[in-house]
Amino acid sequence: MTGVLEAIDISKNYGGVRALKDVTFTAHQGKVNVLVGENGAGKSTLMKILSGSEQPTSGEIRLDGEPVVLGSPRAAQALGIGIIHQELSLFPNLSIAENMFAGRELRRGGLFVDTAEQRRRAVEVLARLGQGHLSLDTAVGDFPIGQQQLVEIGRALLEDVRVLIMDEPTSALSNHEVDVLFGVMADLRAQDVTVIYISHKLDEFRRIGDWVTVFRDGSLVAHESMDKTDTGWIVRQMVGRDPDSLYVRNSSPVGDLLLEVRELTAPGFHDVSLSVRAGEVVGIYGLMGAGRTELMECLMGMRKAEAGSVAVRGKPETRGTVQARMAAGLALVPEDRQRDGLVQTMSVRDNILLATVARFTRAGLLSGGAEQRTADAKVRELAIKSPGLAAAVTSLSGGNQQKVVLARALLTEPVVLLLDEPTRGIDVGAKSQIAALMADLAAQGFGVLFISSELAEVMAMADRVLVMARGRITAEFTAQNVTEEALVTASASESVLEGQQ
Amino acid sequence: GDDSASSSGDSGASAPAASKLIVIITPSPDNVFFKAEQDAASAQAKKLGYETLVLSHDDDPTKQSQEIDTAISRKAAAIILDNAGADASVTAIQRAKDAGIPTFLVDREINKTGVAVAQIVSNNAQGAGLGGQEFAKLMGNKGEYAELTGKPTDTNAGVRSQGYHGVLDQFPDLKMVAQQSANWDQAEALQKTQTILQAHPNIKGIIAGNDTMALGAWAAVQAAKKDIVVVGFDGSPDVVASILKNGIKATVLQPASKISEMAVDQADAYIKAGGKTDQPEKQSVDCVLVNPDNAKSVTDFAVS
Amino acid sequence: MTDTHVAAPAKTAAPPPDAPRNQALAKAALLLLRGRTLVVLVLLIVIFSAISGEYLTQSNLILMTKHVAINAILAIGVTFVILTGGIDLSVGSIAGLASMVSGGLLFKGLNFPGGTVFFSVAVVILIGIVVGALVGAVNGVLITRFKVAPFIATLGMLYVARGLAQLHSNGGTYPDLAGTDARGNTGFHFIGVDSLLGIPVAVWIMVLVAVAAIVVTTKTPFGRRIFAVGGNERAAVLSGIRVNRVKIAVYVISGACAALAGLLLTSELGAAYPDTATTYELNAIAAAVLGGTALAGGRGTIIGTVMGAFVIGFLSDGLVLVGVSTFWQSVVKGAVIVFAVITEQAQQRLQSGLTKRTA
Amino acid sequence: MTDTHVAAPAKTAAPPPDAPRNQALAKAALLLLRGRTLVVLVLLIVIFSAISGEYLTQSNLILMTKHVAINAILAIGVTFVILTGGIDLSVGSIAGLASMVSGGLLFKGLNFPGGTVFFSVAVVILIGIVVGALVGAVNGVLITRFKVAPFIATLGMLYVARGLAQLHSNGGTYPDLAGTDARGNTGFHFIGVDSLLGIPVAVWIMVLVAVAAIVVTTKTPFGRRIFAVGGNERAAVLSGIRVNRVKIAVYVISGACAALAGLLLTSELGAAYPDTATTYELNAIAAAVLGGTALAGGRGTIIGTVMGAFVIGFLSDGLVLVGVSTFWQSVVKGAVIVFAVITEQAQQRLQSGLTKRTA
Ligand SMILES: Nc1ncnc2c1ncn2[C@@H]1O[C@H](COP(=O)(O)OP(=O)(O)OP(=O)(O)O)[C@@H](O)[C@H]1O
Ligand SMILES: Nc1ncnc2c1ncn2[C@@H]1O[C@H](COP(=O)(O)OP(=O)(O)OP(=O)(O)O)[C@@H](O)[C@H]1O
Ligand SMILES: O[C@@H]1[C@H](O)[C@H](O)CO[C@H]1O
Ligand SMILES: [Mg+2]
Ligand SMILES: [Mg+2]
Repeated sequence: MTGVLEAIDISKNYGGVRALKDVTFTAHQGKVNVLVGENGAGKSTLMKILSGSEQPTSGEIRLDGEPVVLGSPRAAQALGIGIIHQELSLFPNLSIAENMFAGRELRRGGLFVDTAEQRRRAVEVLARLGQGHLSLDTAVGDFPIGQQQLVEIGRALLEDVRVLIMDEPTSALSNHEVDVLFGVMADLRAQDVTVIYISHKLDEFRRIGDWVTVFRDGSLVAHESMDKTDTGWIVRQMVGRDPDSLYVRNSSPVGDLLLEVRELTAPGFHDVSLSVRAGEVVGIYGLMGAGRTELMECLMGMRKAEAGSVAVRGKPETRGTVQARMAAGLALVPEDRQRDGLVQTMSVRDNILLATVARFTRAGLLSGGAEQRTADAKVRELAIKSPGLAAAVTSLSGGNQQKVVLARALLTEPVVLLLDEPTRGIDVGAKSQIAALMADLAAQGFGVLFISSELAEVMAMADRVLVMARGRITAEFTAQNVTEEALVTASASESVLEGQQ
Repeated sequence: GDDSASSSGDSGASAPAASKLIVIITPSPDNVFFKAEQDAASAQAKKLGYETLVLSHDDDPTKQSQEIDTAISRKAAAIILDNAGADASVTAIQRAKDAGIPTFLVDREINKTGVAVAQIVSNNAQGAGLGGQEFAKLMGNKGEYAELTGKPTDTNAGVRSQGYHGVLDQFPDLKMVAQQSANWDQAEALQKTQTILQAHPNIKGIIAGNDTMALGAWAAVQAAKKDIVVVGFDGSPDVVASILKNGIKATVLQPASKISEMAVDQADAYIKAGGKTDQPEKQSVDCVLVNPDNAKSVTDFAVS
Repeated sequence: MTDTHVAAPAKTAAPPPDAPRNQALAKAALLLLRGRTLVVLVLLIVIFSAISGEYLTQSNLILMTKHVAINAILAIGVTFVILTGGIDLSVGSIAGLASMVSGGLLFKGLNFPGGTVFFSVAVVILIGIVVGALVGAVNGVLITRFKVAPFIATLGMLYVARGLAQLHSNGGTYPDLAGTDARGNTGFHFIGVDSLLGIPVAVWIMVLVAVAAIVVTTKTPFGRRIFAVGGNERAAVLSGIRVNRVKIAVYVISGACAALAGLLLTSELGAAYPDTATTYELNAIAAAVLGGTALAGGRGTIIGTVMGAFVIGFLSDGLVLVGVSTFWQSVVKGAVIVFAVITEQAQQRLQSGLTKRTA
Repeated sequence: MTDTHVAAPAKTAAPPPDAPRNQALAKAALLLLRGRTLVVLVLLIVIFSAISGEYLTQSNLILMTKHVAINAILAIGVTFVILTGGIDLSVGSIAGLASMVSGGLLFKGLNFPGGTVFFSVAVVILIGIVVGALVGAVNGVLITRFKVAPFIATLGMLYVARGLAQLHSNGGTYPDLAGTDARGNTGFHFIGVDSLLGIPVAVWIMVLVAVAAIVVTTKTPFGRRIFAVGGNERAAVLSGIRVNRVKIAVYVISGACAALAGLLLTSELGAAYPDTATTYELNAIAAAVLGGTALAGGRGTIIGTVMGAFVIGFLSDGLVLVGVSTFWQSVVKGAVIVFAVITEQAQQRLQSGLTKRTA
């Protein structure tokens, strides 16, 4: 089989960090080439090089066997290489069509933008992704993150590409949308388009991938035809150990009532009642747009409730500010770490300590030693991979950035930890750590309330699963009686009901 | 000319025991009046064998204060100053005095005596009287008029306004319908006059506290295609030219160049006499009315 | 496990039943937001005409609009820059420099060893605008090529261009720009003083500039890219947009607009002096922001900017017209600028109720 | 099953072998970046002292530093605001207003029906600073509570405070602030005119303000929060930071610093006039940005700002001292401001080579 796009002996250094070490990688023509590896393994870096937005420190890129220089995204585009970046690269102020055609607008009379045609093609491609209903006049920044991701995918599909790189395109998508996307990928494959697909979702990519390539610590450690592998093999290649402990189930005894929510209503959700007990891990499953994020943000005091009550450790918390909720014992790890989690201009250390910085003072002044020790301890505890506490937080890989936000939340000494999609964009190794951590916390007497859009994950990790749909809780299951079918049905049922009203 | 930078090369290297530097500080030379002041002072100083450093404070007393500090640092022999504020300039001039540097004020007074060696100004009250009388005559002693006043921090603005009103208020049929400060600025005078003309379409005359404002007012009058008497103050070449073209009707000439030259001459005498002067501190030079009758004989702030 | 839910969620993806109403509301709110400046403007007009009968006369409206024209043209140029997330503090100085260059050409011609040439008014105006565009290009190059922050690059240019304007005449004024028939350079008063069909030429020019700017920003690929660069520069790079070119272009446009505004002012005054348009940059930026242009870039409209210029101009003139003292003028002007934007608060609440996620 | 991960990740947590070298390099680059303003400053001093023997004399250095003090104090206040991602255009006007309020109290006391009270100089200074802080608080409230963009809120305040300053004396100057023994209000010249240990009191005050500001920004939780708010406001909210309070506080600090600067200026001049410190805001912001403070917020240092103020001040004074004409001063000042920042380009390249992801 001929390889259409090849990376030969590619290395990439960021100062002293060697993100890629002599990687030789082949993307097979007309196949779906899956890339997996732990956070920070170098997957995105290689993709940036293959799409012209980063230059390799050494090595060569070949297209159809010919060496090519991909000096800019433009140059790569001209050669038919398209990419969907891991971190969304949309224009929040522009509409869908404007986003999709930014930089390559369709013209009318040579001079003006052909708005009508752009909208027509945008609808067309959205329909292909099952999103034909999206408003074309809304600024993209106003859409939930999942739909933004679909817009980004749509943008890549508009181009006539020979190679399409997709760097974790499904991290914010619901199962249904993933299925639609996989349909699209199959089409592309049929048209002889080479797809490079990065994902952390093992069960997902096994369905679509033809080849699988595993990265570890900047090196390519395995490259195999998908049908010659199984999940266990992949995980072993990734983490270098056996995968049996992928998800850790909490088994601690359930204790006191820690969080009690009654008939809470705010824009995005209605009449939500739920409770979390000490030692309990509660999952909220639902489809994109079900209102789970709004619920979490309201619990944390970031949104005003219109009705209902929240009690922590039996005490009603009525002030409803972030400070009050934090003091009461809640802490939130948000779903969009770039937007809500990290202070990009700060170091790893300062990000970790941000919420609790007032604790590290002597006579009103910060004590660097205490700060350093605390941050260092957290970095070790959560195994955060970073060039150092003083490094910019943005120099960490996505998964490690997520852990920084988690570390900050943990330092506030919450009794109930609210985790919004805590495993989004996180590799299996880190996932298992987070699952273990949640179990660990529960064992220590914390309550954990987490959101997940992954069936397998929510079923494996939660003691109890709530299902949200259209802003309401539509079902509740225990670990014993939950099934995938039941979850899926519950996540859709309410909308069917309301659709009839 | 390019005299303003003339001293840069040779001055610093060997600060001469007896300094030959005269520092000339005025408002922005945007206004030809100050330009004439600068040029005349500089030329006269050079004629007498001095180096010059010409600076402009843009009517900012703080900038002026810092420039005076620099004059002190440079151990200037004397400062010729058209100041940035009658009250806000006193301390800085005192500082120069304490450092042994005499200041000779031109054009604008300060509100303190015994600080500067001389305050040589035109007789603004007398000049405004002339301007007021001519304006009243041009108006036929009746009708609506507007007044544009200068920068409120400049005593000349107040003195001239008072001088105008000392005359104009005697005529019951002369009615001032608007009074606005245009801060000595041409563009501001233009726009404010235009708006005033909107509010008071029957205005027959505009009396301005100086010539740049008169020019701005005149541009507005022309644009409105109205027949309105405009009178200024300064005797600047541009206004004189306008008078000759039957535009602006009159102005009051201040002998700017002469005052500058006087100041430099007195500074020279003071330096040579080892810090003594035989002139009184306050000196005022009478102004001359300029109208079509004598406009031809006016050049460069002087009637020949 | 996959088949079970394939059908059902497709329905969930359908818009919620209240979406259309929601959207209509959002649109109304947005309209109100855009109309906000208009509301303030109408308010001003109502108040001032209640105080003075002269305010709402045709001739005064025309005059005020003429006064607005200069700031509006400056502000339109600045809007281009702000839309990309930049700022241009040098527009006042550029106006001054263009004024001096053109004024000098009219007053004393172009001197070179061996003679003096005079250009026709049209050529002089063109040269003035080209000078503005060139200075803008320097701004753009400093910002893109030398990575100087726009605030600093244009602040530096504020001083440099003003200094050059002063050097041009050694501080003096070019007092007479009428030109002579012999030199073939009469007629400079046309753009700043004359009228066409009862409307000042300056107003026509403002209208032309505004229409052109609206077309460019809303109808051309270049316009889209301006918004893209301001909305997310990194994404713009990744989309293959030549970000540097777009940026240089907006500073060139801003410089050219500034020069044009300077020339109108000069023509109106009939004299060119180096301090022309000093501190006008603040009014221009204020007009843009008042009109809803976000300083962070990516959001704004030309029409909003023009409205903003009208608010500032109609207010200043109104205060003079009704005879408010200079000091109170300052206080009232500041208060109105803030008030005009405070009305945003109510609308933002409205809006945030609808689409909370908007940054 | 929990034990599995406790050990393993601990290994990953160990820093990669080449991290220390990397860090050392990054630190060196950062130091250079911070030192950039220093380099420019040293360059200025070298050049000017080569031209004029008077430049590097002790007395001139002290004098220049005194001139720097006022802008430095303004700029320090503004830096607080900019670090949160805001801007304060009103500092010049606040300085003017504080000057008039304090000047008025010294000159004519506080008049009320039934009498006049005079306060001691210390109280008068305090009142001036409180006035500045209050105006800053109004800015802060407009920005947080009424959601007015900082640029607009403080631009409005620029006009309002200036107008109030003018109204305070109806445009006039308070000419004599010496006070009398009978009134117990002598000694105002202390802060702006006098020296302690051969160093002007104004310079001591600048040093105090700078040290306090450095401690607050780098050593207190409040300082950390300022950076967080400027770096990512949403993340700050989620971390339990009362963003509005932080913002109001920085505008209060900026207002108080502006007032202090205004009082120093007034003391130095010995008179209070309403136009005190007009347009000083630009120089203050320029000093901050020159010193490496990012206008987007989240990045910057007080020491950088002070350096920036030194560059601007030493440059202006140097140009006057060596006798450069006013017009060329303007050109050179602008060019140096830009040049000082251009040196950043080389360093940014260096830095980006080290840590590309840093925004
Ligand atoms: N601009 C940069 N500067 C410094 N280090 C960088 C930069 N970009 C990436 N790195 C480092 O390079 C390594 C690889 O990062 P990369 O983003 O390619 O990982 P990844 O495999 O895509 O991880 P994830 O699954 O979390 O997305 C990481 O250690 C990261 O910290
Ligand atoms: N500001 C807002 N005003 C009105 N409706 C909103 C607002 N923000 C979000 N919504 C709507 O609220 C619902 C919940 O969206 P949200 O993205 O929080 O759900 P989610 O369950 O967290 O999904 P995801 O998996 O994408 O995080 C959606 O219908 C969304 O469009
Ligand atoms: O006397 C001068 C002139 O009249 C000038 O036009 C303005 O400033 C005044 O002080
Ligand atoms: Mg990645
Ligand atoms: Mg969510």
